[in-house]
Amino acid sequence: MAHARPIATTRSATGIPTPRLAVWWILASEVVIFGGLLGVYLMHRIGHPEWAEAASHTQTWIGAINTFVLLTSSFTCVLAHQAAEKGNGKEAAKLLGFTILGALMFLMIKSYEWTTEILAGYTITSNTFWSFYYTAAGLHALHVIAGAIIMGFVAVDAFRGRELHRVEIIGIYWHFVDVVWIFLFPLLYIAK
Amino acid sequence: MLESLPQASTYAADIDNLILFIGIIVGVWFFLAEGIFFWLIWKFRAKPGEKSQYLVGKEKHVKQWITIPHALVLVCDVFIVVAAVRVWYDVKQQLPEPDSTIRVIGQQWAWTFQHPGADNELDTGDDIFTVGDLHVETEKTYHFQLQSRDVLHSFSVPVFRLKQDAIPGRSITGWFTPTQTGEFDVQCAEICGIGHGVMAARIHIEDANTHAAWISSASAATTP
Amino acid sequence: MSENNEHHDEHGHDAGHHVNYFKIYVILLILFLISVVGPEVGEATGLRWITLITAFGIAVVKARLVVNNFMHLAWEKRIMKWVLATSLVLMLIMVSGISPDVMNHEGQRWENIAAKAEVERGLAYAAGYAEEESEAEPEVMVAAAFSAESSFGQICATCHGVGGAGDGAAGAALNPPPANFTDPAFWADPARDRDRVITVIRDGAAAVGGSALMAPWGALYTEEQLEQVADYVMSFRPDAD
Amino acid sequence: MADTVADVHQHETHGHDDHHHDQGWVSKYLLSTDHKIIGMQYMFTGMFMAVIGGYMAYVFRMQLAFPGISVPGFGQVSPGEYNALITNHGSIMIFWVAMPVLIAAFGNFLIPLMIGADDMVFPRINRLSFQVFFLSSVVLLLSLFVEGGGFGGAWTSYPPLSANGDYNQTALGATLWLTAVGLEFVAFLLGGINFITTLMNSRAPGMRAYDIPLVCWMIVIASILFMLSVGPLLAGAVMLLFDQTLNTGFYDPARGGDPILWQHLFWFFGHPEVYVVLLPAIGITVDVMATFARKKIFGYKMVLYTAVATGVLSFFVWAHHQFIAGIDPRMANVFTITTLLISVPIAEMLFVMIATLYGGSIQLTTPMLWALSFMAEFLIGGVTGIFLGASGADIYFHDTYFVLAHFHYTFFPIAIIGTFCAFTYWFPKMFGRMMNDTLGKIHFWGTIIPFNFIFIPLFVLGMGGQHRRIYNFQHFPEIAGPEYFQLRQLATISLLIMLAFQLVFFYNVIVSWMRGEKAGKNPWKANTLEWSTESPPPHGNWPVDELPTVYRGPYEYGHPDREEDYWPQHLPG
Repeated sequence: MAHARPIATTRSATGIPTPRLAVWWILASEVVIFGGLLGVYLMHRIGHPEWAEAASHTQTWIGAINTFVLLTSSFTCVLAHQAAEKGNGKEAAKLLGFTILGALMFLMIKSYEWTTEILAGYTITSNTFWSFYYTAAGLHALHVIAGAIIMGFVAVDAFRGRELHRVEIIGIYWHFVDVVWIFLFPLLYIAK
Repeated sequence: MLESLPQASTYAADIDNLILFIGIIVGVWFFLAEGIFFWLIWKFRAKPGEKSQYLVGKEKHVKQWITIPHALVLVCDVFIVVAAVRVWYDVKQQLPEPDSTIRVIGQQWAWTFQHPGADNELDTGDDIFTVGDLHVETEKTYHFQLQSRDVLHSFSVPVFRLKQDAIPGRSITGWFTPTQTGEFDVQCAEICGIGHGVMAARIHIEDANTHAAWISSASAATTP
Repeated sequence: MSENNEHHDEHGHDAGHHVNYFKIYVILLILFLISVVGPEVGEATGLRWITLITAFGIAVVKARLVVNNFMHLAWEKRIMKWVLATSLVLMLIMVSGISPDVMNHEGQRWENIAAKAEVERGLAYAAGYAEEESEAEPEVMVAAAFSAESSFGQICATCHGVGGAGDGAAGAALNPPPANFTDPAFWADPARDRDRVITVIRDGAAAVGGSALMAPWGALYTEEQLEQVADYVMSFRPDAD
Repeated sequence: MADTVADVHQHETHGHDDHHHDQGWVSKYLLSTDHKIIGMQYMFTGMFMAVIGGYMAYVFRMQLAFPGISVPGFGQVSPGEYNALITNHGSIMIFWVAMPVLIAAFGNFLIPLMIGADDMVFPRINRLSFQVFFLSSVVLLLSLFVEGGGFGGAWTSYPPLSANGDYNQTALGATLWLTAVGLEFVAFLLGGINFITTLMNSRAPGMRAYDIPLVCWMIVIASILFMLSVGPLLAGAVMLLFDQTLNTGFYDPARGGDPILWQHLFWFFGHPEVYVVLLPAIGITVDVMATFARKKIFGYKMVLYTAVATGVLSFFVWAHHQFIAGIDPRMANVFTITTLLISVPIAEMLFVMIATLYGGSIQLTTPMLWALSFMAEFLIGGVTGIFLGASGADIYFHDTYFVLAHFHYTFFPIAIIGTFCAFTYWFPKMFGRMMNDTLGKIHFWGTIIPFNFIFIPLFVLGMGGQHRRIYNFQHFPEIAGPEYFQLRQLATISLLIMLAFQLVFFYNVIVSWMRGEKAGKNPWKANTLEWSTESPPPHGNWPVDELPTVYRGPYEYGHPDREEDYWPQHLPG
C-alpha cells in the first residue's frame, strides 16, 4: 500500500537514524525481559545444587552445534549488512537467505533435541529446572522465529533494491538473538 | 481512631509513638505547604492591567526558596528513617528469649493454632490444637512460627500492632509479649480467596490462673 | 528515496571502520571451542573455576565481540550505550534485591522449609538412592502423632465444623455450603459410601462431580491415614453406632 | 539540517495529499494512522473503561456500606463476585484508564503537536499498539463473564492464589486476566518506543532539549521507566501463565519454586509504574499552571532533573510493598532508606509548582482549578506515603484502609484530576470548540468535595485497623461497630454524589462538542507549538511547508521585552 512516510520519520535530531534508534530501544526492553528471566533462573540455580543432576541430562553437543549455527548465521547477517551498505541488494538478499537458513537449521535441531528429551521423560513439569529450560529456550526460539519471518520480508525488499537500510536493522536484532543464546548455552547446558 | 484500639503488646506503644512522630513532622510540612499554596493563589490572582512577573529561578538567592526546604526535607527524612528502623529492629529483627512458643498455621480460610500444652514444648503429644482461638498468657514472651498450608495469608493482630504474612513452604518466626488481658480480633490481612472475609480468629489474652485452667481443660478435651 | 540518502549520510561514522568480519568470526569460533572444551576439562580435573571462567567469562567476551563489531555499538552514539548499560545495571539491582529471599533458603527469622526439603530430596536422588525416587513421602507439616480426630479438627473442621455439622467458621461463606455429616438426608444417597468419602478427601469433591470448594487433600495423608479420616467422617453419620 | 528538511517537505507533499481524500469512515476513524485519531481512540476506550471501573466501585462500596443488600443495577454481591470486582476495579483503573489516557492518549495527541512534527515516527506501529490495547480490553472484559467469574486474586495477583484454580476457583478468569495484562504491556511497549524515538529524533528545527514542553518530557521519561521495568514482570507473567495452564511449579514451594519471587517481580515493575502514571500527570499540571499563572516555570531544569531522579530512585524502592510479606527483615532497612529518599525529588517538584505561582497573574479557569487541586490533593497522598514507607509504622498500616486511602489520594489526582485537567485544557485543540466554563466548574466542585469525603473516612477506618479486601466485616467484632459503619456509609454516599456529578461532565462534553463557542488557534494565549495550528489540527498538523521552527523555550510568559504576556515558541524575533 502506498503509505506516505511522515516527515517526522525523516528527522534525526540525535544523529541516529530513527529505525536504528527504535531497534536499540527494543533491544533495551528485550534485555530486561531476558535479563529478568535469566536472573531469576540464576538465583534458583545457585539455591538448588540438586539441579546439576537434571542439567546433566541436557545434550551439550546439540547445544554446541546450535551455538555454531547461530554464530555463523550472525556472520552471514553482518556480511549482508556490508553488502547492503554498498548498495548491492541482491547480494544482501542472498546472504540474508543464508541467515534464514541458519535460523531454520537452529529450529530443526531444537525440535529434534526437545523431542528426544520429552520422549526420555523430561517435560516442562518434570521439575523446576526443566520448566526454566523450556521456558527460556522457548522464549528464545520465539525470537528466532520472529526474526526469521521479518528477515524474509526484508530480504525480498532488498532483492528488489528497496529499503536497504532495513538490512542493518534486522541485523542488529539478529545479533542480539545470537547474544542471548551465547548466554543461554552455558547457563542451561554447560553449568553442571 | 487508633487511640480507641488498646495497646496490648510491649511494642504497641512504640509503633503508635512512631506514627505520632511521623504525623507531627509531615503534618507541619503539609499545613505549611498548603498554607503557602493557597495564600499564593489568593495573593497573585489575576488583576486587570497587571502583568505577571518574569522570574527565571536561576539566581542563587531565588533558588534558595527551593533548595533550603529541599535540604530540610532530607533532614526530616533522616529522623524518620532512624525512628522507623529502631522500631522495625525491635519488632521484626531482634528476638527476645521466649517463655513459650506457639505455631500459627493459616489455610483457606481459617487459622489453626498449635499451643505447646502443659509441657510448654511444641510437637509433643500434649499439644493443643485449636481453630480460630489463640490462647496466650499476659506478660509472657511468645515466639510464633508462622506457616501456611495453601496460599498467602497474613497474621494480623491489631491490638498488638503486629502483622506478618504467612507463606506456604516457609516458617517465619516472630515474637510478642501481651500486656493486657481480654479478647481481641485476629485478622487475615492478605487476600486468600473467596473466604478471605471470614478468615477471622480471636486471641484470648489471659492471666496466669485462667490460662492454666484453660490448658488443663483443653488437654482433657483433646487427649481422651 | 531521500530517506536513504540521509540515512547514508548519518552512517558516515562507521564508514571509517573497516571491520574484518571474517577475523571476528574466526575469533568467535575459537572462543566457542574453548567454552565447550573448557568445562569438560574443569569437570575432569574437578577445578570448578575453570568451568566458570570458560563457560561464563568466555560468554561475556563473545557477547562483547558481537555487540561491538557485528551490531556496531562501538561506533554508535554514546546515548545508546548508556541506555543498554542502564538496562543491564537494572537487572543487577533487581537480582541483588531479590536474591536474599529467593536464592537463600533461610535468613533472619525465616526458613524456607519446602525449598530445603526439595534440595535434600534432589541431592539424595542424584547421589543414587534410587528408592528415594518412589514418591518420597510428602512432608506433613505438622509432625505430630497422627490421629484422625485431631487431623479432622485441624483441617476439615474449618469448614465442616468440629462436630461435622457443616458449621465451621470458614464454611459460612461457601456456596454450596459444606456438607453436614450429621444430617441423615446427606447420607440418604446410597452412593455416599466409604470408598466415595475416601475419594473425595483424596481427590476433592470435584472428582465425583461435586463442588470444587472441597479441595483435594490427598497430599497430606497416606492411604492408611485417609481411611482413618474417612472412618472418622463416617462416625458422624446419625445411624452409625 | 534546514536544507534537508526542506527537501523532504517537497518530496512528501504529494504523499500527504494522496493519503488524505477519499477515506471512508472506517479507515478514517478506526484504521487511521493519524496520531490524533489514535490518541482519541485511546482516550475514549480509556473513558469507557473508567465508567466500568467506576461502576465496580459503586457496587462494592454499596456492599461495604450496606452489607447484603441487593445493589441496584447488580444484585446481591457474593464473596467471589466481590473479589472479582475489587480485582478488576484496580486493574482497570491502573492499566486500562490511567495508562491509556495519561500516557497513550495525551502522549499520542500532544507529542507530535508539541514538538512540531506531522505525526509519530512509526504511524503503523502506533495503530498496531492501539489495536493490541483494544484486544487486551476485550479479553479483560471477557474474563468477567467466563465460567467461575472474573479473577478474584487482587490486582497484584500473588501466587499461589493466582497460580492454581483450586485456590482461586476462577481458573479461566485468572488466565484471561493475565493474558489481558500481558497484551496491555505489549501495547504500551510498542507505543512507548514510538514516543521515545519521536521525541528524540523528530523535534522541530531549533528545538533543543530544554525547549521541549515538560509534559512531553514526562510522558517520555514515563515510557522509558515502563520499558525498563516491565521486562522481568513479562517474563514472570509467562512463568505464572505456565503455572496456571501447564502445571509447572515456578511459584509452587513444594516443587522448588518461590511465591515471594512473583511479589518481587511484580513490584520491581509495580513501583516504577506508579511514577509511570505520576510523571505525565505532573507534566500536565505544570504546563497548565504555567499557562494560567502566566508565569515561567520556576526552574524548568529542576523539574526535569527531579523527574529523572525520581525515575532512577523508583527502581530501588520496590520492596517497601513487601515489608511484612516475608522478605528478609534486614532488607527492609535498605528499602526504608531508599523509599524515604524518594520523597526529596517529589517534594521538590511540588515546591517548584508552588513557587511557580509566585508573582503570577492567576486565572482560575476550569483547567487551572484542576491543576491546582492536583497539587493540593496529591500532597495528602504524598505525606501519607511517608507513614507507609517507614518500615516500623508499616507493620501496623500494611494492608489496611490507610494504604487504600493513601494510594487513592495519589492515583485519583493522577488519573482523574490529571485527565480532567488535560482534557479541559486541550479540549479546544481537540475539537475546535470551547468547553462551557460554568458547567466545568460545577463538575469540578462536584468531584473534588465528595472525593475528600470518600477517602478521609477511609484513612480513619484504616487507623482503626480495618483491613482491605473484606466483603463483609461482620466476622471481625472490633471493626463491625456502628461508628465504623457510619464512616463506611459516609464514604459510599460521597461516592454516589461524585459519580452523579460525572453526568455533568459528559453533558458538558457533548453540548460543547456540538455547539460550543469556536475556539480559534490559541484560546488560552499559550506558548507551546500545538497552539500555532488550527483547532482541530488538520491531517499532518501543519501545512506541509509551514511546519514550525522553534526560537525559544515553552514557558516565556510575562517577558519584560514584550507587550503581550506570552511569547509563542514558533514566533521569530
